[in-house]
Amino acid sequence: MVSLEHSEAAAAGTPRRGRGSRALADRWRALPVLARNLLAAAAALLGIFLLTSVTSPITDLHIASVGYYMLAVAGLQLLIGFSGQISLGHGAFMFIGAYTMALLVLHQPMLPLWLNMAATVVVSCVAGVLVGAATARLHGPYLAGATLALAVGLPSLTVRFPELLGGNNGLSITTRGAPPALSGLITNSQWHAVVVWLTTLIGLVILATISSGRMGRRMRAIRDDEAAAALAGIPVGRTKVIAFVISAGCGGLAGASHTYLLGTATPSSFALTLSLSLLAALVLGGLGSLWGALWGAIALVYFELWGTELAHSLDLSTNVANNVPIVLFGVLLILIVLIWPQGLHGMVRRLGALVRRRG
Amino acid sequence: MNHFIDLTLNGLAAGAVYAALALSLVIIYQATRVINFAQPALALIAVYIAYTVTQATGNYWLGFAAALVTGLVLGAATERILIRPVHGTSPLNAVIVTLGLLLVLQGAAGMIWSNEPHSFPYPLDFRGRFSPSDIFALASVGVAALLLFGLYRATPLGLRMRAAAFHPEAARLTGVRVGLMLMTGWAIASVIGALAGMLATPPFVYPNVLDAVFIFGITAAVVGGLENPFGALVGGLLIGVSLSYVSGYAGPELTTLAALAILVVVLSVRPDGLFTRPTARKV
Amino acid sequence: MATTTADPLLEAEGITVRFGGLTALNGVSLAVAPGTVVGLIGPNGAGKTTLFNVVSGVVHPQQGRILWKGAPLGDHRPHHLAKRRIARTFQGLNLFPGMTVLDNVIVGADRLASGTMPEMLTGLGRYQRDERRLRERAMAALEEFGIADAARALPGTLPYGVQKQVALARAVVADPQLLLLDEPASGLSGAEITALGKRIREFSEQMGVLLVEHHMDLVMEICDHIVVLNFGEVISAGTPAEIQADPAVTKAYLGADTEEGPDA
Amino acid sequence: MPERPILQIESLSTSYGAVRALDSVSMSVPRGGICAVLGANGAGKTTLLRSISGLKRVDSGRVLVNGQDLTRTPAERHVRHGLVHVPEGGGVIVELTVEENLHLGALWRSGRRERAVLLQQMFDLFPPLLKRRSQPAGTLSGGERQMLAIGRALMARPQVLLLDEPSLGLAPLITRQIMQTLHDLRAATGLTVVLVEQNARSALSITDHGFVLSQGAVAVHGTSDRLLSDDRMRHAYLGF
Repeated sequence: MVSLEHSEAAAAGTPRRGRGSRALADRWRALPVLARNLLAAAAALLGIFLLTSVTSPITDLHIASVGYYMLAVAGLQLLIGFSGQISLGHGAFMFIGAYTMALLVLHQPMLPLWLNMAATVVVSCVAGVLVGAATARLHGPYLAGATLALAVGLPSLTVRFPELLGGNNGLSITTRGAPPALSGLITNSQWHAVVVWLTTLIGLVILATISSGRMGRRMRAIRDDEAAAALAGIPVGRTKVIAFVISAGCGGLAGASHTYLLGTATPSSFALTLSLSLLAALVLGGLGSLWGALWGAIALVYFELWGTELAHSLDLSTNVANNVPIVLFGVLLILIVLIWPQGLHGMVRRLGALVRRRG
Repeated sequence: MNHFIDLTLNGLAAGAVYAALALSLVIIYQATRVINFAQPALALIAVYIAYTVTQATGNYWLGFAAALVTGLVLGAATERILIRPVHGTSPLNAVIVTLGLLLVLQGAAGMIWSNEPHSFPYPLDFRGRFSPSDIFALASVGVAALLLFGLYRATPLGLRMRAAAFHPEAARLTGVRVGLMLMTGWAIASVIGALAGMLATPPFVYPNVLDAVFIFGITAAVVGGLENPFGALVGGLLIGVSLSYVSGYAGPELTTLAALAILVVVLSVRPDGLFTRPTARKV
Repeated sequence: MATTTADPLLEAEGITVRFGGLTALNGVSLAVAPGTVVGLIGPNGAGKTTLFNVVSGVVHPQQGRILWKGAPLGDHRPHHLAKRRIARTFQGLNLFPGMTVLDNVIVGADRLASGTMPEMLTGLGRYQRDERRLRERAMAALEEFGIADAARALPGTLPYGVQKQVALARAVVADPQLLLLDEPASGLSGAEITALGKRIREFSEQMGVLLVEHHMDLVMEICDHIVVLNFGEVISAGTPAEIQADPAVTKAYLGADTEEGPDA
Repeated sequence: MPERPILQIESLSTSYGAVRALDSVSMSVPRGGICAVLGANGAGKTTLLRSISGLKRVDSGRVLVNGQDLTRTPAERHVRHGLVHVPEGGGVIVELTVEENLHLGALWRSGRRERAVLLQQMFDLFPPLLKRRSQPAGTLSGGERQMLAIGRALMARPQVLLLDEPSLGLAPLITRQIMQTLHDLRAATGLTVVLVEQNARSALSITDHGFVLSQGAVAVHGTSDRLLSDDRMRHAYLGF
């Protein structure tokens, strides 16, 4: 996987192994960060390909969903966990990405997928610049309030411009499956999962590179102490906007993947609940490490599923069954904060340390 | 011109509700530096209790009283059980806990009373221009604000509550039971939230009924300045009237965007809201 | 008010700052020359920190100007200081609690990196070289301060004296020409204060130092020049000996021998 | 029979995490005494006061006020037992007015009329506060704030007053005035004062007894005159 910790903690945590593997580890560490991240991403993509070749199409869909949620949550990690700006409206950028993707496919059907994705990134980054610049002077709860209004206000655009944005029903697109050349080799659902994860991993490589270097350090410095960061020569406002733009780009790309995967973009998918779920997934996974985004995204996708299944298997009334996932999620959030504030990532790390000590 | 007056009056009545919600948020923010995202859910449960009581007894006002009592109890319990353990930790923790509570309570409401809308009565006659119900909304919020102001400014309890909010440790050293005071603050805020819920819910009650109102309430609180109860009232009325004009002249689907626009414009000029005194930041 | 014969690095000319009706500084002037330590003393509320904030660009004065090497600093902001090679420490340390000691100091060295924004974002170009250089530089600073062992620790886990060293290391790692120290001795023990005094004298061989401090013994021992503020005005300036002999200072700050009624 | 000490501390220990902050500290202060707690920064002076007033949980040992065990009593109840702690910086609530701050000090027991009388006494004691009675305490100067902090503590009519570095950042002139007021109060009301000070020399010149803390334990104690005249001890612990 991509080196998701900033390099130092990862290096500190490297366990003692045999001489051969240590030499290998040293050579690995001597590689430039970008090369390391790219290699890890390639390995991860291969892993996804192998995994999806044994799973059912419906599981492929879930795996792909974990992918784009992870990208969105990882972008939010950069914004909240690293630069310390609490945004409650990140779903707005997914909304922008999803609709940009849908509109491009509908109105420019000849454009290749990668160009659509690139265009989506540009559009959502521009939105990120606007929002980031408008909110750079806000702090804490004021930023939270402003982004909350953004998440609620933006999807109502669809009702305002029904001809263009399809009103409450949203937009539907058809996406191509696996290229004909690969038809025997890869199923359509597998192709979708691999495309989504490729997008996600490209985003993650960039996020991991940023977070382990000078820019990530600048962000964490601003998060911890704005005044001291400024006096060290760090342009506070600009760095905050950059964090906003990058995380908006990730959100937009995640939204585009959503539309690509599901073939629809509807305003109800981007209601306030989405923004809050992303935030919840971030905290659930653990603040301050990109790995947290993975756990959070898995929780996001599978809690909904398991909750629904649980309700069905218990044969509850529809009123109760419909609300089981949301209540479960809420309870889990509260428990995590009260009992395990470091999130799932903290838990995993603690377990890892335990295993290593035994071994 | 007539239309304009209608819109203004309707806006004031709606604004009173936003002001009440904003006020409940500001009281809690001042006391514990937490934005209570669970406020709409606390109010929602209060409203459902009122619905049940009114159904059982046939008396609206019994339900109304039950809602206020529910608000009181829920607010106090939330502070004691969920907020106090995360007090003094990262502000994000409190945000997450209140969001979690929001999900739990909304889900629970759906489980108990179903996600389907039930009809919910207005307090008084709601027909016509500036109906008795509208007047009741403005008057009740006005009275609540006055009572609150009196409590905070002129009573020993109010002084204790302010001391506990501003400087908990110093307050403890003068004999103030800080935990109790913060709990009281949450309880009072939730009563006002419940009042807002009772005013905003009709004609139908369903689990998400207060979401939009809450967004406008939080917008009002932020626009007015989270540190200032007076700002919350002005912010609420301002948002109410502005959105009423937007809705009447440009179309109701634009109200949330208009609220966003107002928020952005106000905060870009005054990043801490209209009525927060700029303080020298610590360097 | 020249402190030495060398051209001053920093000059404040007639600085006046008002907060609402309160005049925090009234026509305050001072100068710091290279290789000297200038002390700024006075009771709390006399305006010392406000003057620091004016120099750092946090507060903009209503009147007066700040000159850096003879040229006025216009509408300067805090993050412009590092580039001009001015560093500052804080009364409250203001370390980054969520970052290791090494990362804290690396942030202080940020000015020395040369990578552009795209390079920082993509990991290409000078990204790798910058990282290595900043890290080596910061490690060297930590070793110089004798706290290299603490490099991987979070600041909050360290004794207060060590945290103060980290703050100093963060301030000087980027090789400033002027160092502003805000109460560096507060909270230190006697032996630590002696060591601090020696260190500040060492700094002054490479840079000018402007020092706000309550610890009179330290101030009198290491300063070449002292400026005394009271109620926002300079009531005295000169060498330590001159200050100690100045009756105005004795009366306002060190306390007169005769009892007087409250004049606050 | 000697009078029972008003404040008695018996082998008090406490820690922050794994770091021991106080190590079996014992001391007793007679009624009407003014005693100094001295020592380098980090020696545990502030922690001692916080442990006495209940702000800091103690691991073991006892705190007795007037013979009554207050070790596990929450901080907000200490004022009822006649002990008031003025923390470092005074703990003045800057958002409240001067008058509200003062009222707060007596809120726990007294009625409106009694508070008015006490309020007038405080204004007589600290005249600068009267001019500013309806201003927010945040607008006060450092010296006025310290007066307000002590005034608020006195509103509770305490028997024991714990003062944490009241001279911090004040001109020595102001400090002396405040100390003079405390001396007068002791003479008039039998007030007991425990004073934490960084500046040992000036603290010993105004107290009658001193306790020197070093690394969380009492290293030396004795009358102020004796501590001042013991050169070796002064060099070792007080640095002058």
